[in-house]
Amino acid sequence: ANGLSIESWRSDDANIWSDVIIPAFNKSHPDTKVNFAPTPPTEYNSALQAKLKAGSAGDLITCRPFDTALDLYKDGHLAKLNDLEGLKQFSDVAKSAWVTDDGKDQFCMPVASVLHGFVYNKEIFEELNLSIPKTRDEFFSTLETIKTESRYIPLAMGTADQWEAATMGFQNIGPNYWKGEKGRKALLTGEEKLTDKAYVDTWKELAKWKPYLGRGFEAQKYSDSQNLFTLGRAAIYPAGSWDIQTFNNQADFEFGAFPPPVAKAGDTCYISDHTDMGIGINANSTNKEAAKVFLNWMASKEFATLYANAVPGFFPLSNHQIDIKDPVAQEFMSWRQQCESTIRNSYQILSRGTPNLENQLWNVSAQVINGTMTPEEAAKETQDGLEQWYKPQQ
Amino acid sequence: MKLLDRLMPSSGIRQVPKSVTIHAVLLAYTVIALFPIIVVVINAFKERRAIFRDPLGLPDSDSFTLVGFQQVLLRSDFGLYSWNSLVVTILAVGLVLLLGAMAAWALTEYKFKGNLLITFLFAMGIMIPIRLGTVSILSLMVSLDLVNTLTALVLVYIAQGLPLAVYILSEFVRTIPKELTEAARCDSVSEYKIFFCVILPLLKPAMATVAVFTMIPIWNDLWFPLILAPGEETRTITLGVQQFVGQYVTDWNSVLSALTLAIVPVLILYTIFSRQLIRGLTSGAVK
Amino acid sequence: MASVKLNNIKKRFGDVDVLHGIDLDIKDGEFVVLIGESGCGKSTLLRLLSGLEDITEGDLYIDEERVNGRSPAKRGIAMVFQSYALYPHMNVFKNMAFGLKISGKDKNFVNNKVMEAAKKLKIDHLLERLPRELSGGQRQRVAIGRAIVRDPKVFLFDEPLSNLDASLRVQTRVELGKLHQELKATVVYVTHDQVEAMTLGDKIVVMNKGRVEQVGAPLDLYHHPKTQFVAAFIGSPKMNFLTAKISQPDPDNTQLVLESGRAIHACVDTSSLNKGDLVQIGLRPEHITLDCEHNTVEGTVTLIEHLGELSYLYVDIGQEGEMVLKVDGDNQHKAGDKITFGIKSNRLYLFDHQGKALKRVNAHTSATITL
Amino acid sequence: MASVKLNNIKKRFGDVDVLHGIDLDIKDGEFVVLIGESGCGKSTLLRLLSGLEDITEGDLYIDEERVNGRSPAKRGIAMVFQSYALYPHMNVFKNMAFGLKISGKDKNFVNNKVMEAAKKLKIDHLLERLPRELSGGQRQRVAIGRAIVRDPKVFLFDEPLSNLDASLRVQTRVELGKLHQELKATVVYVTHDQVEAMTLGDKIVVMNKGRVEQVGAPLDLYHHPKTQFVAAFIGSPKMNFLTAKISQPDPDNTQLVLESGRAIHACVDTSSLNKGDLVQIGLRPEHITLDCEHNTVEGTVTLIEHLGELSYLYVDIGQEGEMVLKVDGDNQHKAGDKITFGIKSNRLYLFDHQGKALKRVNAHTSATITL
Amino acid sequence: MTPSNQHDEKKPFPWHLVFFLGPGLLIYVVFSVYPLLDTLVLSLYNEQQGQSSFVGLQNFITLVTDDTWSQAFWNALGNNFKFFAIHMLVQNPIGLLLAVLLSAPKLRLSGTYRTLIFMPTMLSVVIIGFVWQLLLSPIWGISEDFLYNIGLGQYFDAWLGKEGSALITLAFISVWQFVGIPMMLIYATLLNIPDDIVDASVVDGANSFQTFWHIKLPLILPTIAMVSILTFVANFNAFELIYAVKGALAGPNFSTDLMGTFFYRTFFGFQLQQGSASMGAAVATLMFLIILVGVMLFLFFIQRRIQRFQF
Ligand SMILES: Nc1ncnc2c1ncn2[C@@H]1O[C@H](COP(=O)(O)OP(=O)(O)OP(=O)(O)O)[C@@H](O)[C@H]1O
Ligand SMILES: Nc1ncnc2c1ncn2[C@@H]1O[C@H](COP(=O)(O)OP(=O)(O)OP(=O)(O)O)[C@@H](O)[C@H]1O
Ligand SMILES: [Mg+2]
Ligand SMILES: [Mg+2]
Repeated sequence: ANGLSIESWRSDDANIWSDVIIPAFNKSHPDTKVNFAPTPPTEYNSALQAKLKAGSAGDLITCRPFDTALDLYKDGHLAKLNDLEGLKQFSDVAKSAWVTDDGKDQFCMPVASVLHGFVYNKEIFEELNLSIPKTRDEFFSTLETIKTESRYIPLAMGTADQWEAATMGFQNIGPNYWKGEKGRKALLTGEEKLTDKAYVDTWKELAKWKPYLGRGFEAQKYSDSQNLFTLGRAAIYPAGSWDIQTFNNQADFEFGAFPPPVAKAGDTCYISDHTDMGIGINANSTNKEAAKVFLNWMASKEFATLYANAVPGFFPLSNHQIDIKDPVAQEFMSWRQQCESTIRNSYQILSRGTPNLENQLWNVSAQVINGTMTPEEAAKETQDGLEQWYKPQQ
Repeated sequence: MKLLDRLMPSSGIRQVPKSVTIHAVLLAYTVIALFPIIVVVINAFKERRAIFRDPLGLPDSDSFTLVGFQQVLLRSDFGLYSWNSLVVTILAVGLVLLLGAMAAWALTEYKFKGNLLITFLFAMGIMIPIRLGTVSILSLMVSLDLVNTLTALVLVYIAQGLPLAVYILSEFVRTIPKELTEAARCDSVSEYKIFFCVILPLLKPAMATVAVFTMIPIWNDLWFPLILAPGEETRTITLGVQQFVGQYVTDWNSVLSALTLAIVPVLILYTIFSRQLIRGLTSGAVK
Repeated sequence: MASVKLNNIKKRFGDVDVLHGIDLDIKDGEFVVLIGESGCGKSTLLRLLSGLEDITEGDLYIDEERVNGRSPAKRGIAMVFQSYALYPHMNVFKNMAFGLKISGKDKNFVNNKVMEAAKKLKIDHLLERLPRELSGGQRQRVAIGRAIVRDPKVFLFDEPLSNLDASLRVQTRVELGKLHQELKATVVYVTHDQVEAMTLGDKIVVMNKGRVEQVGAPLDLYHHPKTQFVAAFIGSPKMNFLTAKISQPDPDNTQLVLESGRAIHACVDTSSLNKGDLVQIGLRPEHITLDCEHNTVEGTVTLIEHLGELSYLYVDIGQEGEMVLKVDGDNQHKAGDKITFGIKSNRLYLFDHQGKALKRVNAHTSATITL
Repeated sequence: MASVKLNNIKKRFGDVDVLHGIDLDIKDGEFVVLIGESGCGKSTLLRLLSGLEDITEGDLYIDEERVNGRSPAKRGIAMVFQSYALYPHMNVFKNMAFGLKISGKDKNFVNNKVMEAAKKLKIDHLLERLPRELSGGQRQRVAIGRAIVRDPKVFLFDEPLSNLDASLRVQTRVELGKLHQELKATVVYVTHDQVEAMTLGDKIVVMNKGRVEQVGAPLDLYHHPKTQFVAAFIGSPKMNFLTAKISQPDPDNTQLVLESGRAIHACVDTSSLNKGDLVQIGLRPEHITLDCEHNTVEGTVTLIEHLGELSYLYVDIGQEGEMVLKVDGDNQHKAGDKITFGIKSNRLYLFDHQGKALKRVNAHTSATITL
Repeated sequence: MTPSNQHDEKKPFPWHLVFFLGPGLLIYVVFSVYPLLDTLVLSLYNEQQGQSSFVGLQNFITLVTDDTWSQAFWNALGNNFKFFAIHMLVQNPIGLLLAVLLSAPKLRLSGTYRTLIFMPTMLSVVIIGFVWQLLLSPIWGISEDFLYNIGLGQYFDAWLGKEGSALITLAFISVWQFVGIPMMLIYATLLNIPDDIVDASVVDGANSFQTFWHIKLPLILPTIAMVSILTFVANFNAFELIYAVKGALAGPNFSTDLMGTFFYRTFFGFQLQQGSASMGAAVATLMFLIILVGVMLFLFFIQRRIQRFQF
């Protein structure tokens, strides 16, 4: 068969693939028919797993970072990519999310990462005469001002979808507490525990968000948060860089972004720059050669430029120098220079056992914000969970 | 008393309050049942800001817009999805009815070894959701090379719908007077013709009942389309809407329009069957 | 048309013996009526004949051929059910034509056949109607029509009139009788109703608990019941029974004494019995006279039913219970009246303790009514 | 017990007039039977009396009180339905006790009442059974028992026997008659069956298409039907009707001519009619003699039905159609025989073109059978 | 047929049975029975990295004893019973009430009511879930305004988001959707009660309520029993609504987790959690057993005592 089919959870990007990326690829490779077949993110893992088991999955598989993909590789669903030409375009850090624990085998090629930070409504800030908060104190006084001096919701976030609390909350502001990669690695080696001050403090800050959230935030879903912000009813939005695209489409006001505030002015800042997306080849694909050709093309500067500008907020991981036109995306991108990058701390290895740390983080972070759990309890619960199965932490 | 009677020659008047109460309660519940659906439909025709400003207001000249529907029809192949759903649903329901009626007939009319076992086997199917066997089903479909075909869906839906169909139809077959088949047998009618010319036409009302009860879960199923036929060409409307909603979750015009569009075919199918449904129910099947 | 012969036919459902060995000869063209109480096995026997049920033991011959295992379709029979069993979704024409069509008959042939039968049954104007649009009597005729068109050798009827109301029943009964005369078909006809049995049957088979109690021509059964069961079954109102003791057995003039002590003479041969043996006196309501003679009994009228030209008197005769008398329509008795009535010695029946009829001597067998 | 008076009662269902103004007086303790063809409004009338249906127009008095709008419970009536309408989930005792319990009667009182009624109806051994464990006749008695315990002023029966088989029907009919004599209750009784009507009713109301056709004592209706409808309705087999033309109107000896040209004399006053007017001759099967006199008619026997003590002859008399004759049981005629029979001038009825009976002169009204 | 009747004609092979039963049975066995059995068998194995080994009942023991698993399991089971209880206490009584009202004699428009009230049952959870989230959303404020207008404004809360109320709210949404089914089934049974019986009780002096309580209710008990079983089976299989509204993690804090969502997470995994086919199969097997035991208990204790009545 001459066709290639791509499994992905990026259903939002379907149009971009079909209208921009695939035609670009076909310009140089007119014979290969490529089909982008996304599944919504919530069903992606289960559907993909079922399809792989049954042998009905596509030729190219979009990889979640770390263990989810690693397990697929271990189960023999992903092909080894060690000798793929295009991999040379990526740094080891970028590739680290998709290598085996011993560092020998590469099974997915990095595609993009996402950054966290806060997006704000410039018009509201102007109206209230606010400036961008640099420190936590400034951040909370800004929130307080918005709350007392206007009818806007200071912070657009809900806990109904749980992951919002963990990803846009905990993983967003946390790196400043646990010092990015340093803290993350220490957790892996067992030197630090989740009950340590850095983590408890992260949750403490999250707990302090509660008064600034909208009414009924417990039932507020991710899309509600987005809507609150784009409809101009909320001033600040704890964001993932991928939101830029949605906001560009829907907000009729100008918005900007700032990185998670630090404790004191001048402190080193840490940002979550998460290697979110890779792509690999289905081990059972009947069209591996074409798949490799496609991957190599995806490692090219042409793809990186196309992709970064078509989907602002997804930042290419390859070493090519590219221009990003979107101002907000540029802003996000610029933090890479100012701050230290790290990835989400629960992704590598730590979510390998039962109970699952990532799921636990979702649950406890939401509860901490809801006020149904104290930061200490949250820390203890997650730490207990880890200790149940993770040797270095026992 | 006498005076009263004379004043109210038709004593029906006195029963009016009772029927008023009944209508009031039914009307109230009807409103509860329809309100959410109506909210969806009216807001599908409103601008995004109007949806938020006045969610219960009817669209007026300012807020009226069809942009949602345009988006839906432009960005997803609703026609194809509907067609797929229709094909799958009609084929599956039709075959469930036919095969179910045949099995129900055989199980109730003929005594043979294994009758009880098979009846029991079907009864179990009512209790266990077929979804628990998803992985095996999927690998089966792969080995049959049926993945991403509507055939796969149809087959699974038949397996899913048969147990209840056999159960309900068996009850119905029992209510058909034995004399009818005996008369036919005396008339030298073959067993096949007895079933197709005599029994099947008599099962019509029951079939409508089964059709509705089988159709609802099939039409609305998300699971198997997702697993067995997620491809663009074989996507069903429910899956299409679900993905559309997932994709454009913040674009409420489009979402509400998609939902509205998804309601329409169900309503059409239901109105076709509803009269038969109540006839089937009242002729004594599901007691 | 064909003869039917049953040779010691038995039927068992699981452990239950329903028919205990039925022997029966039905001649070509004969109209045989099966009667008996509910549950005595009439329908079962019919179903064995039709082949809808398997025969447990014994041989069944239709037209001299043994047909035991043969399927209903191949026996050349047609059956009319109590409920008519019309196909509710087919109109009258299709109902009648169904069997013929199925057997692949030529369309013209089918049409002609159906039209002919429909005309005969006067339902040719109803051919387009569905069964539910027909009255009971019309449905009944369609059911018969469906049987006729197939030219069966034997017609089987299972209580075909019992769903009709009284007046329609009478009318349809008459039509059935005429139809049989016309078709000269062999008919086996099950009924509960003794009037039907008496009026339609060339031969009546009285069944009792899975056995044949008596076979005979209608009037034969009326006049010469072999058992008390048959005597009670044939005749309306039912024969009255009184328990009596033989005070003097005799070959032609037995002397009996009722429980009340009253003596009765009977022209019955009781020479096989002994003095003191208990017997049942059987006495038809129409054979009791109000002009007192000898052999009289007294009683009190408890109820009188006027039917127009005649009336029924219900008379309490004390210890022996109640008797029914059929009397003239202008009889003026009232409830509470004391009356005396006579029993003609040559009009009464005696049954021994097994219910067997004792031989009557000089019995009055003509049916003249002797009111 | 109570009297019931209906004063120009009308009933309309939507646009359909079902009852066109019924006047009726029912005396205390009277047993009134409503008969008439299916759909003539019998059940509707009963339901108006019971209060289950509203009266459209007119007045209904029970015991002199106007009860038009009153609820069924407060009318002091009890109704026995054709289907018995026993509560299938209650045993016999509970079925009978339900009405009393509902009205909050003392437990002991209820028990006594039910036991008493059950004994009277001989169902006291069945009290624990559920309706479906009862035979038809037993169900029937439970239904009656349920009515009795409530000591109603008026009993309403809607075809209570029509679901029973023939022999049980006769038996239950007799019991009903006795029960009425015992309870002396006012009863309104609907039936199709004229034997029931004749035997049970003190008074029979013949209804026809929502109107009362004639009210009278049973024998009165038999002997003096006011209309052809009533004449045809009462008597079994049905009265024979022949169309004739008046050749000589006369106050007491009318001369008629049949279509076949045969002349007939009738002792009927036809002075109001003219020569040449068409009339219907009515002739009961039991009033036709086979000993030829004057006034004879010839015909061919088409069918003979033997019922034991008597037989029915069906005779084709040519143009005028078919007549039924009730003859002696030992009559030896066969189908195909030509016979001649006589019509007694004083035994026949004449009906004018509206179906009204013409006055008979010297009519023989006693019910002696003249075979 | 007895052996003595040797010359009886032989019964042919029952080809018609094969014809009537064959196709349905084949499809059913291949695509339902076999996969399900396969799943049940799988629950006795441990599957890791493509290797599977027989472990007997170990998976079940883990499921009910091991802390990490059992907490989730018992929580889901408990929630499921709550979910079921709400359906029994709310859905079926409302269904009954509506059915009784609909079957009132000579009621005009009853067909229209029936059709309209049945409508939500026809809609997919995608629609239902979305609509109710919108209606109950504090952001949109429809419910809040409504409660405010009838003077109950202070009772409004983000019901779907609170641990204490989320499950109940979802149960009510489910009730709203499926009330049509008990209504239809009970309505049909009520129509089958002969008018005569109701008339008889009216003549016996019973008022509407007494007639309902003493006559109609006992007669529709078998249907209510059947509806209960259907509700039980459906509730213990419930998945879609929770999944559509709350996702597979069934938040907040698993307060809306049902056996169905628990099974889904276990079997297919979620986010970073890997699915385990064998543990999933164990959950499925337990679900099946619970349903089976429930149905059996029901048949044994309740159904036996309820009689069906022929009218
Ligand atoms: N399939 C069967 N299994 C067991 N017993 C049966 C079966 N069919 C009939 N019987 C029994 O056989 C006996 C005779 O039944 P049958 O129907 O022949 O009676 P019947 O004379 O036709 O009665 P009726 O006049 O009520 O129709 C009854 O006791 C009945 O219970
Ligand atoms: N609820 C109703 N609505 C409209 N028409 C009705 C209604 N009830 C009865 N009728 C009509 O009224 C007429 C009389 O009906 P009714 O039941 O009183 O007849 P009936 O004399 O009892 O007949 P049957 O002997 O068949 O029981 C019939 O034509 C019937 O169709
Ligand atoms: Mg029978
Ligand atoms: Mg009636």
